[in-house]
Amino acid sequence: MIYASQSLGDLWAWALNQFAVFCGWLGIPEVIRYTVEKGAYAVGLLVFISLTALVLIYMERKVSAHMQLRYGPMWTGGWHGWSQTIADMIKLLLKEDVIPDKADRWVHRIAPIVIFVPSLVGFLVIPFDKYLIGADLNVGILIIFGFSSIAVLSIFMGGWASNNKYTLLGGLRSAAQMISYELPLVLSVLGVVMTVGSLKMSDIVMAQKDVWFLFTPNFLGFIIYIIAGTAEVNRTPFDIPEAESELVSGYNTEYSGLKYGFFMLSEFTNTFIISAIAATFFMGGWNGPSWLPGIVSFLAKTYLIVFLLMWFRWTFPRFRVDRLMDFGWKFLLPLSFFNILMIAVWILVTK
Amino acid sequence: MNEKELLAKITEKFPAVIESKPAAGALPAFNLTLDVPAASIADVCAWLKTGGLKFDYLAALSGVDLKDKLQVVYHLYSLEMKHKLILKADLDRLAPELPSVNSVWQAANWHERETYDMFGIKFNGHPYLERILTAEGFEGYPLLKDFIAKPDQYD
Amino acid sequence: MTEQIKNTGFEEMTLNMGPQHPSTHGVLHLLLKMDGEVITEARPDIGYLHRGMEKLAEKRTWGANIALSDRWDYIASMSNNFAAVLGPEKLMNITVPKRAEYIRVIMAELNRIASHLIFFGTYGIDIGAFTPFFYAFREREMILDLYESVCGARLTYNYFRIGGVSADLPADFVPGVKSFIDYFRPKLKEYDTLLSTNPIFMDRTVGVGNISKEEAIDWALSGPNIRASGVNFDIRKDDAYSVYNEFDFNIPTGKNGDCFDRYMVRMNEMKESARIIEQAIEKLEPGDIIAKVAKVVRPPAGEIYTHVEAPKGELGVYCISDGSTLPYRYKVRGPSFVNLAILQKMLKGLKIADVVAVLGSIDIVLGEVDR
Amino acid sequence: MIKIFKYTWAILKGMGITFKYFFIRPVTVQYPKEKVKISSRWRGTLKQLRNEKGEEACDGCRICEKICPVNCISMEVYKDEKKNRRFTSSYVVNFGRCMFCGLCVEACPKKCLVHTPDFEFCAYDRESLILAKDKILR
Repeated sequence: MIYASQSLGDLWAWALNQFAVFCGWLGIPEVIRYTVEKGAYAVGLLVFISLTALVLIYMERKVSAHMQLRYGPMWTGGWHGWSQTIADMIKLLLKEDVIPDKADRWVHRIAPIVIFVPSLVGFLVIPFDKYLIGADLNVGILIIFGFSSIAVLSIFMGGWASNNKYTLLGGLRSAAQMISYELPLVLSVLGVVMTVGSLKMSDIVMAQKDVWFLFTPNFLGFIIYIIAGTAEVNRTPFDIPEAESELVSGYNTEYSGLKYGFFMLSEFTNTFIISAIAATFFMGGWNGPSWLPGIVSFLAKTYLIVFLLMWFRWTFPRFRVDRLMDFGWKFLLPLSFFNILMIAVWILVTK
Repeated sequence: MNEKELLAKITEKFPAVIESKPAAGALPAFNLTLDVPAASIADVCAWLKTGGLKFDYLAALSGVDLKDKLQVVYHLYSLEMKHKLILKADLDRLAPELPSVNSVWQAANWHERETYDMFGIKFNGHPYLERILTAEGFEGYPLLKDFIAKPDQYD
Repeated sequence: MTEQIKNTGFEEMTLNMGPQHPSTHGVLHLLLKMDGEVITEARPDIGYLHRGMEKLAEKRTWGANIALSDRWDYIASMSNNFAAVLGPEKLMNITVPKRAEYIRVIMAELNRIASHLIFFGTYGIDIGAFTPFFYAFREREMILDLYESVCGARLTYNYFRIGGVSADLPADFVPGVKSFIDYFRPKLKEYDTLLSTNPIFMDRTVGVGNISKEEAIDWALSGPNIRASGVNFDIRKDDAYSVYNEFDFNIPTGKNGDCFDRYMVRMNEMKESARIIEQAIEKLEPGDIIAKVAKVVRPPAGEIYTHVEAPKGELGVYCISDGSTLPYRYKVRGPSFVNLAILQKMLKGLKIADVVAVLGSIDIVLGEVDR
Repeated sequence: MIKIFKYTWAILKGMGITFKYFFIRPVTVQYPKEKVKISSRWRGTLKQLRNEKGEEACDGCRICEKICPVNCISMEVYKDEKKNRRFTSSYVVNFGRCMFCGLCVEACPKKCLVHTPDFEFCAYDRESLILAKDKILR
């Protein structure tokens, strides 16, 4: 039976179960059953991603506006301009797709796809709820980091192919930045992995049933993760690849229309992924009060981190590119090594 | 140091420099104003800066079209000794040129370019004497009194 | 493959920054030669906003030139008005009524605050912090409201007249200014928390774009730029015009002449301006606001160079009168024009991210650079 | 180490300020819906007044025309022998040129040229910014 208080994960598991029984009754082969199951999940995920991107863009506008004593969009769609993002998307769809005359056309075209696909893949292993995970892989977290490091390739492709000095500088900067911040990012998560002893997302969530890792010595890891994660998604204070006041718009200066939309969309989906991992690894994922459906508590935590990132963005100035590297290599990386050491000692002491 | 002493000191060193007389019917000058021969302006300025009077600040350098001649006016301060001085160099209207004071005060760099742009006065020894304000390919020198402004598409 | 690559293996990149660029503060074109992100040569290219103000001035009456002066440094029009009226007043030997003098000082100092607020906001944007911009504009808006209640315009005030000011203060102006000052002082502390003490901001500005004392004098910088280098040069004190000698105020100076010092000098100047305004309000007494001057003035033949301490620096006007209603020559010494010239020297060896930090800290207005 | 804590504290304080403003009512005005109060001295478009008898008060002294820095006022004047005063037969203001400096209003000896508080003044082409007397005399 289904109750309202039951979470979406239970619902999904129940539906899968019913479907399996149904398939077994009809004698449908396992392969087809599996494909339909995963296909349904993928479709649901796509809908969720596009909705999330819309919500995040709207949220960014409103958060920035209210921090800056403004209202933000107020007209489109009626109540507080709720449909502004949708209107913007329609605008981006209808806009002319400009390719610079001397651009490397093929690379220029493919760059937005290269950045968007990895950010979709990342969603597969995010545990939204109990049972509600696309693929509960043994190497869950590695998949995300592996794919998200492809994003740098795309940014570099976009910057190079546009044949514009500003985009080139933006691309080069982002290559340097994202590669150097990947290390602390992964190392900061390593503390949690050591504590749990597994890379599997569901294991990590289950390990936090009683106490979130945020309130253990992994706290330091959380801070490093947030800083490095901000750098990874190119948001202020680490937005030097875009660096509006220096490089006009950085790597996506020459993009327009839907391609630019893809860059923008992937920026926000990446933000969501980074926040979702933070929620999973440090804030207990879908663990929460028993009366709250798991997905709600997961999304609440994720959006809290998203808000934090936005809060950073609208408060801080931007680093300079060389100081950014200094900060990454000379401060954040040693700190994350220290973090690992500390966690190791903690594990030894407590176990 | 009052103006008389200042004048005495400068004329002692450079006899060719004389106190400037206002035109007939005009108000007397508000600050000490000197007429300097155009050819020796750079030497005078270099001495003014280094030779004890410490005129280290070039406030403004302006060109003036006096119809029969062109004039370059230098407004100088001394930040340390707090005195002011105005130098005037008269130039031939047809072939206006004089030595640049860019080596004395770096500030003269753009001032001289602007004066060149507006009056066509050539500053010999300027490192990069190009038009600065008007557009590329602009003809004529707009602040000359005989410059005729051609109406553009908006007039 | 160019010769350069053949010889050295590297190519110098030429980057055109501007005239349409988010942080060139208008239509400034910087021609940068770069080795990677490091600048090897910089050349500012100006004149995109050249409107021929000096030529126009020769065709306008002395009074109409005040309206024109609004357009030099269009975010600090009151100071421009001040510079524009001082010359003819001195030539005609007009004594401005006391009340008008104090009103002028209040206006000029309010304008200094307004101009520095714009600096604060745009500098934040240059460095990458967007939010301070809006806070700065909230305060500036209040000053503009005060201006609007006095002269009826929010940007091009055209308020000063030869011999005084155009209109008396409305009844609610003085309380308005007082409450603004009371409101403004705590906000300055907030700004300090947001930017001045922010480690990232300090990282970007401290030690960047140093100008030594000698350099600053040699390039004839003025205003906050020269004071940040440690030169105590302020026309309000050194060559006190109007009634500035009656007020008690300090001149903030810096030590190193880097971007942070230039920023801090401006922040401290706002405090001093607030002090001057308070004192001026105390001294404000009823009386005439304009001396008896003909509608169309004819200053006697003669010449004069007058200067005021505008928010950007020394704003000088060199006017020559031939006794007619029109000026014979009207040279404007824009502080931004002179301050900008040093940029070509400062930028060498800096990174491209520093370009905006340095350019922002010089605080130029292209309307005044090109005139 | 102390430096790190100091920096962190400064950063947190900065974040505190933006967070505080997150909950404070925005100060912006939703312009076309709500409008700010315009000062009574607002220098808007120009308007000619009539005198107490209902006829136009302007007597064509041309002072506003002369004082205008941008030459945006032009008029034609005739003398009405019956009333023994001058009238303007045409009075045209080119608001495309006008810079709203207010010198004409200040100079008007009859005080019959005044500013309106109108600030929403826009048009699709330059020609419609040139207003003749029928629009200005109100």
